[in-house]
Amino acid sequence: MKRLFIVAVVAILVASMVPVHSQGGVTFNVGMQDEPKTMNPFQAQDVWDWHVLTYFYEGLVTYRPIDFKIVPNVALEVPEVSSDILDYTVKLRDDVYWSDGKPLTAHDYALFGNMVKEFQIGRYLSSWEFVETVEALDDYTLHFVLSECRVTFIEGTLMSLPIPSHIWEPKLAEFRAAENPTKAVQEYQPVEPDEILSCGPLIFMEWQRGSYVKSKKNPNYFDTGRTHVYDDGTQLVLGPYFDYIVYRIYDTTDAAILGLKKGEIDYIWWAIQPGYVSDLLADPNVTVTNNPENGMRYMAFNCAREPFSDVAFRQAVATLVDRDFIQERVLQNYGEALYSVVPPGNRQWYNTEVKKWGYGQPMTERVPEAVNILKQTGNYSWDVEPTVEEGVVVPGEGMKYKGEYIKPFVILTPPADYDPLRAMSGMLIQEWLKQIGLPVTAQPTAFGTIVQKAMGERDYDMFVLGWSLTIYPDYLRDFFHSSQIMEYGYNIPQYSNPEFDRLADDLVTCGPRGEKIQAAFRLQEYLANELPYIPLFAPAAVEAYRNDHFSGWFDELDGISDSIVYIKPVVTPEETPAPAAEEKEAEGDGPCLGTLFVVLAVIGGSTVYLKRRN
Amino acid sequence: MSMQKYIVKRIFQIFLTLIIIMTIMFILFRMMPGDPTAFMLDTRMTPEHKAIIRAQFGLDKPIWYQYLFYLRNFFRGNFGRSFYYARPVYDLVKEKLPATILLWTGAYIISYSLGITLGKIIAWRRGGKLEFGSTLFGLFFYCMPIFWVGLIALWIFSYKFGFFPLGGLKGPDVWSDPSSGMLLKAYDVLKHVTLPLSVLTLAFFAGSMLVMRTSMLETLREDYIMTARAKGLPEKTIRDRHAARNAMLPVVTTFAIAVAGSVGGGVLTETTFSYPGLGKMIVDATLTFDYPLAQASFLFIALLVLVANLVADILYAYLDPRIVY
Amino acid sequence: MEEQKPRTKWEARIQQWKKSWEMYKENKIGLVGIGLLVFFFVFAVLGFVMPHIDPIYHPMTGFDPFIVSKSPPSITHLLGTDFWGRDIMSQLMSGAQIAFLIGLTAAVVAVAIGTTVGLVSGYYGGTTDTLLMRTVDIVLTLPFLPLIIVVSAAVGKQSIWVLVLIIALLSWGGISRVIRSQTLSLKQRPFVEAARVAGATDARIIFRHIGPNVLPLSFLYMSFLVLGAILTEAGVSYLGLGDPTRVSWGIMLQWCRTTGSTFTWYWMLPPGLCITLMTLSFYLIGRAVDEIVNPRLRKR
Amino acid sequence: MPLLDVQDLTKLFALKGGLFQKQTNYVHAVEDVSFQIEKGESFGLAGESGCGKTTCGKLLVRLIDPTEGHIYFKGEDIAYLKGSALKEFRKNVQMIFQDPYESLNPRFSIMDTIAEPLIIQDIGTPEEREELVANALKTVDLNPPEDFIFRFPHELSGGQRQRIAVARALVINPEFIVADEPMSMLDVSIRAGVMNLLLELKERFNLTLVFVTHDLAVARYMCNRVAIMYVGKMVELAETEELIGNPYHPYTKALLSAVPVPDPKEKRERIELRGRVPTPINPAPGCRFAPRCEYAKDICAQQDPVLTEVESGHWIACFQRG
Repeated sequence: MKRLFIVAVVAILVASMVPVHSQGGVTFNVGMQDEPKTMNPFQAQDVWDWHVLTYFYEGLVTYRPIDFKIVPNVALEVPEVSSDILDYTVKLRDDVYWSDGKPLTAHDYALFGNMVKEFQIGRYLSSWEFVETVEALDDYTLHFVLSECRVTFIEGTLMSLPIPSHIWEPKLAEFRAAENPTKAVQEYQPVEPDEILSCGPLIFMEWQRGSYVKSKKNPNYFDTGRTHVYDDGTQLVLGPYFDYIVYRIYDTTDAAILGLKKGEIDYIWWAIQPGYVSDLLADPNVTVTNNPENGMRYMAFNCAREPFSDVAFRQAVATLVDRDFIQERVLQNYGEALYSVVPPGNRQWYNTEVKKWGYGQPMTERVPEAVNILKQTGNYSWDVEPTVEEGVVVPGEGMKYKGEYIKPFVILTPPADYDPLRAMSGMLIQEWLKQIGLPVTAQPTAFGTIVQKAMGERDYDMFVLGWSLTIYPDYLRDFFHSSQIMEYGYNIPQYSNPEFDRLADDLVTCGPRGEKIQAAFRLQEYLANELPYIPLFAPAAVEAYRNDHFSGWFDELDGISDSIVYIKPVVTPEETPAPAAEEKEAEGDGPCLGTLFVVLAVIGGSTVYLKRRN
Repeated sequence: MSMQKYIVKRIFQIFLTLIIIMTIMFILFRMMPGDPTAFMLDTRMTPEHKAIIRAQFGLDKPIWYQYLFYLRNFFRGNFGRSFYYARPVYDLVKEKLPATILLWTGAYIISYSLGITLGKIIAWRRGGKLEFGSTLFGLFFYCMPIFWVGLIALWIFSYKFGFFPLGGLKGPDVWSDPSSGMLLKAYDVLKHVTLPLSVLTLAFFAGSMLVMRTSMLETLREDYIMTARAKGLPEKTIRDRHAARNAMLPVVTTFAIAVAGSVGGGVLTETTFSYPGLGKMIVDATLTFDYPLAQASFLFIALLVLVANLVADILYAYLDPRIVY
Repeated sequence: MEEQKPRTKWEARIQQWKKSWEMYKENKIGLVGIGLLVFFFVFAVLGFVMPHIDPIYHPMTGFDPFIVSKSPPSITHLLGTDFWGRDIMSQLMSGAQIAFLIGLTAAVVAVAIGTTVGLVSGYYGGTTDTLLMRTVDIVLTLPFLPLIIVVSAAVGKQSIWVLVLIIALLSWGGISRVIRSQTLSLKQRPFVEAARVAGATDARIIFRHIGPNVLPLSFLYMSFLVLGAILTEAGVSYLGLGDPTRVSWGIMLQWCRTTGSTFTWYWMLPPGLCITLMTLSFYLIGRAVDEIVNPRLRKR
Repeated sequence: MPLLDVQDLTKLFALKGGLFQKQTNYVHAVEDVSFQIEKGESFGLAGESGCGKTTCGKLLVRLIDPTEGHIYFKGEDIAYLKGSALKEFRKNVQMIFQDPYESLNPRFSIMDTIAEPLIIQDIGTPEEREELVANALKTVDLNPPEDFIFRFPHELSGGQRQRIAVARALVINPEFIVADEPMSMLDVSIRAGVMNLLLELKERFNLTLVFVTHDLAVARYMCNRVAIMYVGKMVELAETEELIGNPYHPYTKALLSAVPVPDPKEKRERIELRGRVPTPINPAPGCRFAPRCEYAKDICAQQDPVLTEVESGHWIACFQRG
């Protein structure tokens, strides 16, 4: 027995020393934290799916990188929109082809829109529900008739993806015949390269479930070489400049970080925790970037319950929540204290002038101010009023609202594993609110439970969650419009203000951008004063890449991932040994011999062992 | 009762236990307050659209209907569709099961052989340095949190020395190359599995070693050992043929009990090493509220445990000819 | 060795304890275990004292005003600080408290359930026995950690007591089997019959006569259960299903991981080492007790 | 009125069958046993091991429940008592067990052990109980009581333990005691001491003693009357001297021939029993002894002999004489 083990251990150790060969051509390796779930664009929902799929489809119009200006893509130009025009015709380029050589046509876009509407694909419906009809007048002309002109016509509908109609059309009959057509569409699982066509910069090659996905450069990509010129003189020239991209799965950030340092991957495609930064900075081959995310973390009140329904109460709480402390300590300055619902990273839309409760004040000033706000209403009283004595806050006791003691209430926070920052913030807020005598506890709760209680049952006092946001802040309407007060509606705090509603409705209809920005600013002011949400912080996307393999990364809102099709290899392809086949053969021998050795050793060892036994 | 009859009876018991576990699972998961649609939140999705999605997953049906549906599907070998992957759970389990079996059974076989061998030796040479050393070594790993050992191992062997890959089961370089032969692929898997397998083995072997030691010490007091010695048989023969074989019985018994408790080590190991097995899948599925997937992975883990129990019982009968069923 | 004859009940008990201790003292491994345990106990008690010396030593809210991010060992922070500038040593002390709390509570509850089930099952026999033992069979084949993961997620609330309860409810199976077989042999013993002749009720026989006689065995299993509970809590917390409002060693490792500090040695090594040593101490104690309770294991 | 009047006492033990086995088998441990015991009497139950004598003794103290029959204690049927009535009855009876190493709870101090009946019957305050326990210890010649009261059984010798067992039996002043071979596990040297103690106490407290033994010599020394049992049945019952001097039943004769005789001059024929002891599981009808009886007739295999009084006070169950 023992001999067998020694042989096996030696064999494994020897095997581990044998190098693995690499493939010819320039490969860009990215690390992903989870595998893609599907290659079906109707089902694809998480970021890992889209990290792969996003390079296969080209919208009619698109945001250009960095400043998010809307530019034409497959469409020849961006249509002018106005709230009183409901009929639009869009002309398409005629030089775009699918990876199987078939041309990309207006039918491919129309089919997508019509399928979304016919099969009720929930995640795309909001971009298509106001579209009465969409049809291809000819191969390169699309015609839309709208029931109402919304901003999402351009920043949603026209950014929708095309699907190869010669692949999908023959399947329609089968989908329609299914018991549940919507499900049938979503359950279709393409896995082979001839089912997953691309008209974008990359072409799908293979998918080894649980391990990696591989795509290659599209040699016929219509947009290669496109140049964006910016006001500050920088230029971006569209690639891609690598031959292959391999999406490798690393379940933990630790493994990915090590992979990056070892050179297994060139880029970790998710925001890493700031704790890794100091370690990474020590490695000269690794660069760490820090960009604002278009997202926000907030604490919501249940405005249908007392005393949370009281604006003064919410203002007092906002005064007590030391967002500077959160930024400095909890976020370690990776991220920004937030006072408006629109994050500062979304520069065009962010109102810098909103009221910043308690900004820059120490706790010894915040407490008296909060007490002051509350006392002005005449509704609040204390058994022991909170005071500040010799620079130390003496917490209040027995706080009353309208003559009755405030009942203990709970802040639901996500668990540490989901987001340690929010869990930590919740705990700090609990301590701060206790300073004025509020009987509050922070309760870490499973994410699903919070959503169910907050969005479904509306059974909560306060909770801490977050949103990932869009560039156009139409969410200002969704989150706070009184029409969204319903089960699973988005107005979770149940905030209701007719004036706000009117202004918010205005925000989502088509019109000149300047007017819309003004409306968004007004809405942000309303929210900063009435505080259905207390915005806590805007997180940062801290990312890391290897600077010795590819260069040309650029920063923008939400991180550097848009750079992928713009980055250039640092080592030119000529420098790597060219004849790939030869090298493969030479290196291929090593592992084969190693394996052979292992097998022989194991067989030999077992024979010796068995002989001994007998 | 004949052996076959016994096995049939045990399989029936396994089946019954599974149904009970399934029912518990169902109740548990329906009690779970989370809503799978929560993970498809999209700032631009309206409540009506969410309702459509809920209906698609059958979440709008009454609970008894969902239960019957669930049982019916189970008997048809259909475990439903994963919310998160939107694929049949059966396919997902089928993908992950071989990896898990490779890792877990590998670790059990190696650690138990190692434990039994060492236990035998240290009991035979009681009080030696080997006993002290291996007991201390084994106990340390036995008491260490396995994920912590895993992280340290990952750091030293994968990162510092680069002996092994950092995670996963298949390396893209080998598997994406059509010219890679079977041997090369096998070798690649071996490289990936070595580190998690070693960590799991280290965590497991102390248990079997100590039980073997105790049981061996007891066996060595039996009269037939004295008889064997009196006959002048060689020491090794007495140790291996006479004592060890009998001393192995309690090890097998404790294996049956320990296996249910020790799969946790497997789950944590898989998670630490990003090993694409059932253990990692159950953690991921639970954290994403993927009811069908978490249920199925749990059921399959339970099934693995039950089968391991059955194997232990059969092994017991094989080792102890006195047992008549 | 004829010792003083005890004159009161308490003297008698103390004498019994002393004798057991004499026996225990012979066992070197057991002494190491006790030593470690005492160390952790003192450590845990210190944890209550530290925040009163200086609030920066509060494990949860002790943000050092001068240290804003993780820092290696220094004079004020002997083991360094965590990501948010809190003292790691104080957190380890708090972790020791939690480990004792979880380990002992879960073990006591599990031992209580297991012993009671074993006693009742063994004493009454018949259908009760069959039902209980089939339940035990199922409990024993439930994969432990996966079920805890699933259950604690199902419960939704992440509280340490929920975790303790789940651990306890899933780990009594083994004990009840052992206690049942002991009870089966004990209930045949004439002292039980003698009690019955005197009119003792079933409850009295179970809890006064049989119970105390199986107790050493229960204690033995308890030490292994404590070990299991501590390791389980660490694992569950590490996976992110623990209670983040209390600083346990598992939560420390979870913080260490989720803030991206896995390879920060002064933060990552101590909690793991503490878990190892504390579980080891319980294991060693259990082993020592085992050698005393099972005379078969004593040295030749 | 006799203190104890036993009528047709029967105890069957069900044997566990398989789950799907319809028929249940019974062990006929004690079957249709009847006898009376007068107050102050010392009554012996004798027979080979497995004959049901211990079961019978346990039935008398209601340690186990009878299947059929009646036990009249002072005229009251106690065979089927339950709850508080049974507890009340337990004040009057005690049992002393065979093995003093097993009959004392190793976790109980001597105080706990002896005081237990008092606690259960709720007699006296804790102080009074300590007094009673000390007295009981004195009664069984364990002096001074303080040396013993807080010790544990494993610190005592076998003889001392059996005395403790006796003390426990006596502490609530029972009217009758069943002693189940209390000497068999003791060294021969201390047996006499315990026997004499029992006899002495019986006289002193006017106890009624049921003495279960396999040893007729012991029975002769201890008992006024002896009943012989064979495979659950009572075969002969008489005054001790009468039974030994003038046995009627073939089984008794065989049994007596095996008893060593103190006087070597007295010659006695040794009767060898042939054949197997019949199993008590679902026994065949007829006399249980018939298969081994050299006098067996046809009727013996068909009909059960009834215990009949053949001479004054001498009962046998045999067709030879009956």
